[in-house]
Amino acid sequence: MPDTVQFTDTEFMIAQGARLLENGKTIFVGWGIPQVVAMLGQKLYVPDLLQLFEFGAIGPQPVLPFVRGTMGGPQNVYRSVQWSNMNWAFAYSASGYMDYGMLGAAQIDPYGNINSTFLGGTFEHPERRFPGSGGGNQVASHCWKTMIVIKHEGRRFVPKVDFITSPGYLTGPGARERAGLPAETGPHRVITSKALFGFDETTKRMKLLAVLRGLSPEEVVKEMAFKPLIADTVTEIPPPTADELRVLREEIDPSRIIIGH
Amino acid sequence: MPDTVQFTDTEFMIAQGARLLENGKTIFVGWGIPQVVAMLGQKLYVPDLLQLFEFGAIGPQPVLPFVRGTMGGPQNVYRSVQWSNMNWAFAYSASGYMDYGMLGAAQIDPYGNINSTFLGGTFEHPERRFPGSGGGNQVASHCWKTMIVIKHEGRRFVPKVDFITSPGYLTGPGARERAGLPAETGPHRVITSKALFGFDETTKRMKLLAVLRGLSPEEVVKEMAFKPLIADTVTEIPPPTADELRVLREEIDPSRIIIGH
Amino acid sequence: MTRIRKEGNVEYHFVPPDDFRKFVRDRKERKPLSKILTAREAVMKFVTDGDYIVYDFSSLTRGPQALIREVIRQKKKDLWIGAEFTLHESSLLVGSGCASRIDVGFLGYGNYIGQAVCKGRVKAFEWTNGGLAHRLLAGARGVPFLPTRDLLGSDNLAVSSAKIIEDPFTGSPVCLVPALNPDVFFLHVHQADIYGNARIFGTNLFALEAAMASHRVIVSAEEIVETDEFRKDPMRTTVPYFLVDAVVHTPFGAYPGAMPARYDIDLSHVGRLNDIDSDEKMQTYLQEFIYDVADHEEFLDLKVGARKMKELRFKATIIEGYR
Amino acid sequence: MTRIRKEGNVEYHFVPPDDFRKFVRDRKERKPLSKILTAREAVMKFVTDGDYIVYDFSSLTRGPQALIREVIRQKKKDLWIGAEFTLHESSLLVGSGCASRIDVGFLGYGNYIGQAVCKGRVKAFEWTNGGLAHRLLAGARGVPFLPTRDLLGSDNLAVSSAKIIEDPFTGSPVCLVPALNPDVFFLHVHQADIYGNARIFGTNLFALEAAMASHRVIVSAEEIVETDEFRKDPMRTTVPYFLVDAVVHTPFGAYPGAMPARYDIDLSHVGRLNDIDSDEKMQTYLQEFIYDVADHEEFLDLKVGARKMKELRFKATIIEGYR
Repeated sequence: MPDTVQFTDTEFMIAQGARLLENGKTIFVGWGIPQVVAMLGQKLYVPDLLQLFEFGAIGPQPVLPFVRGTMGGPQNVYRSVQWSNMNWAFAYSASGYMDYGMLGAAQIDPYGNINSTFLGGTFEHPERRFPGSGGGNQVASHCWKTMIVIKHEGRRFVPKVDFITSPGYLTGPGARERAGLPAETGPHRVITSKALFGFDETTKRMKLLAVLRGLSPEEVVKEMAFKPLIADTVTEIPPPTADELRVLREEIDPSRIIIGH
Repeated sequence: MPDTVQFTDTEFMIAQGARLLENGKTIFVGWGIPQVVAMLGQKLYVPDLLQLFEFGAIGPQPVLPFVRGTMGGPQNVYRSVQWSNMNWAFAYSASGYMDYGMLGAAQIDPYGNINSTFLGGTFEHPERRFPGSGGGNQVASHCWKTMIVIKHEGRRFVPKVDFITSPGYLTGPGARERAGLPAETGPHRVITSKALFGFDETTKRMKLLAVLRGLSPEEVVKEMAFKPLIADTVTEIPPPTADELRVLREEIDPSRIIIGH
Repeated sequence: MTRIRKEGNVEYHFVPPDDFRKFVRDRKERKPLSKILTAREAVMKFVTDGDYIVYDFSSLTRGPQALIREVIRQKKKDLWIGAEFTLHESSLLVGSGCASRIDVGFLGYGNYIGQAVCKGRVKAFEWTNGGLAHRLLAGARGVPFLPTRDLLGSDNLAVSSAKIIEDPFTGSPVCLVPALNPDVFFLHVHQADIYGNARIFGTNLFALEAAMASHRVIVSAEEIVETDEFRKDPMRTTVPYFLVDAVVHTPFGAYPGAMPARYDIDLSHVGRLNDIDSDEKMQTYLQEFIYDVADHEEFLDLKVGARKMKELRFKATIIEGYR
Repeated sequence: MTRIRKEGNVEYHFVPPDDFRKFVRDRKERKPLSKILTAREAVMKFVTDGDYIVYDFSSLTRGPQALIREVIRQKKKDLWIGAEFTLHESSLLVGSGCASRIDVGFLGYGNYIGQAVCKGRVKAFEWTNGGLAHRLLAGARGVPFLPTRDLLGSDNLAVSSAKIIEDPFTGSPVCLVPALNPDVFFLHVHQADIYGNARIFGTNLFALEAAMASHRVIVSAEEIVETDEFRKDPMRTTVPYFLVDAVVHTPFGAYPGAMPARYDIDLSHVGRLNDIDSDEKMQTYLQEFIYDVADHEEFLDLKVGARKMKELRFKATIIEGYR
């Protein structure tokens, strides 16, 4: 029975993400897990996904296996349709050519605002400091639909993030537009190790759409520090398929640097 | 005797211009006569002059003879150090890398303001219409020292140009800076078919520096519609040398498209 | 409101960044589908009366001359030209009655076009070459304007719609030019694939800027090559496929201009263009070289000929750098 | 004054465009003179305590790692880093006491650098990768700022010095980031000539922008080639010679990172860097790999070795696109 197959949280997030990609669309890919999501998706589901990286690789067909630390290296940018630079990469997203963006996050709030800068204390004297925006702010600002991949740990889902590194819906409906951000953009999906969230059309608040098969909505929601909305029908997400796991473990990440053990 | 050699007005302007170029400096070259000036200079006097063209050729070593109409063509951009585009070309000048700019003009005033847009009537209903700025406005705005090559015809030297296409010193000392143009830039020399002008340090008004051998300052000035300042010592400019004429006529422009007959 | 020290106050073509973005979202194809069309089909499909058009390089070098002739053949009306570095294109487009407004740039070359302005046949606005290049870069970068340190102090400002504000970082006046998002961009390239990946060898004016900034991009190409050619050498890609709407295979598409490393300029035909100084001569030219032929291929057969094409190819001996 | 809706109010590095222009006029060499220096000479001559520095790409791919080690060896002080896309560079520069301020970008990779911020060892400002790229483009274009449609609505604004104004064309809020004109830019390239013409194969972050925008540009190059190589293929030139102040011939200059198509990343050495999570480990690393060797060549002999270099070269089998 496939459900008895063991898989890691990360493997599930990646598989979920890969299934959500749309063929023949463009995606601005952030560092780390999003890279692997795009690779798995391109391999199994969306051959005509156009990946774009902030360091100027447009449409690469990355060489597998994925080697950690080669963002920008020959394997990662292999067979791109264009090699360019960062200002051009962000021009593509700013002028509307990027359908999706995919980012990680340390912390997220009900409006999909992302913190990847610091936790606890103040900006000047934080308790924990992360790398900051990188290009995440641009991705979350410019792309039509931003997807966020985040571990389903309660402390990561907070009523108010310590710092808005990359904008979600800010304080609610209309706030992005009032801030001057491009119209009709914003967070689209939050992909966790237990569930999938969207955002309510009207309130722009995070809404539980689906849970990993075997979990209940209550189990998923209880550990979050804010209560998300719950869809009328919460669907079930199948665990990683044998195919997904084989490609992930054998072709993409055989040394399990990203997917873990 | 070399002085009895016949030469055209254009040949004299070109030879004069070529002698004024500075080796090991950079020059933003406008269309037409300035191109030929730079070629002659590079051939005879300033081998390490770096030419830059608005269409993105940086440091070409043009193929001779000069063929009319190939601005941007293979002869014109031959062996550049970089091929780029217009936004980058103007970035080089805007950020201060262009020592000189060289432009033609239809009309000029005592402050070196250039008109290449129209003569007579109004902007909407001109009597004669010229091509307009091209990149001249940028060259005259950005380059440290602008040199203007213009036929010595009275009607071209007017107290006030019909239209400021490319800025000289505008209304006088400090006006460029007040307008927001880069500091310490402006017209440097006006090269005509009879004389050479500079600009007075204090008043920023055009000043006669030198005349073609055989002419008097009075002869040169009398046909101008404004009275330029006259340098304490007006020097003499030798006519085109045999070498200059040979290179111009045999190597650069054998069909005499630019230099005329 | 931002305090504006001075501003031009004439018509200008401006599409708010959000509107352009929505067009890109909804109407630009990201799938690698074949976009091969004839010039006739491409111009019919993507050029509409009233459109704002731009093109890269000039009638003498790598200009999209076949596409421009097709626009004239189809008698498009009321076009607005972004004439950066333009030579004969503006004369032909105005002389044929296709264009009624020109953003200058460089108005054009030859005896006809200046007279057309004097006669009020066409309305001119003065943005300068650099101003148009900056405007396209703003359009490509998805921002409403770019600041520049030119146009300042000149009379172009009053007959464009640039604005001068105080730079909030230094307090000095700085010029803002609005983004330009043309309706259509014509680009003639050395090589393209069927999806629209395109590359130019040599310099360009604003090829990538205009391709990103324009609603529709029509590429005409001397050669159609495999996509692999692009993926093997991605630094050479000028424009990636998802910016492009139509690919027209157009050998000798820059004629009578030169295509660097492919064929030389036809100076005798250019002489014909230069000689046009009256409406009569203009109409004669248009009739003979554009209206009287069905398309670019017939033009090459009847008006250029294999011998002339061979001669022009023969002269294009400088290939260094163009591959 | 231009009305500002919102602005950050922390220190930022800003050189008024006119001041940068004067530096370029007076102190940048246009003559093609040999600029070959050793890394030691170049860093001694062109890097001063307190300088603002930027570098292209990362410690894992085509970063100027030999130059950064030389900066550390010379114990420069109070540097301000423009950390766009930075990985281990910031840890080493902060851990060695060289850097005291970081414009983030991406703060860096590994366990050390976040702790350094928490301990107040280094002051961070948040511009984001895109913000720094835009700032360098402004610096290169000789304008005081560029507008962007990001940073808006986020908390980065308060801890940078971006400003929000109303766009005078649309009335919407738009973010302005000030130009960045660094003191020094380090760039590691595949090939350079002795005058400073330089080319990269592959993508880059902001190579040309930063070279134009920086007061001093130090290029380290895997190979020194004839100027003819550039003139024969001018489309491949990343940076022309007159922007460059020093050329350092530096084979394996990106080590332990990869140089695409030349050598692969040394993952074991990178592991050493990743393991640094305390000042003790930092000092041990710095002592062993930087202070204890006289220069990059001694580093290669004593700390890398011919066998390892051969192995890393062996692994760099993807050359398509990199020539």
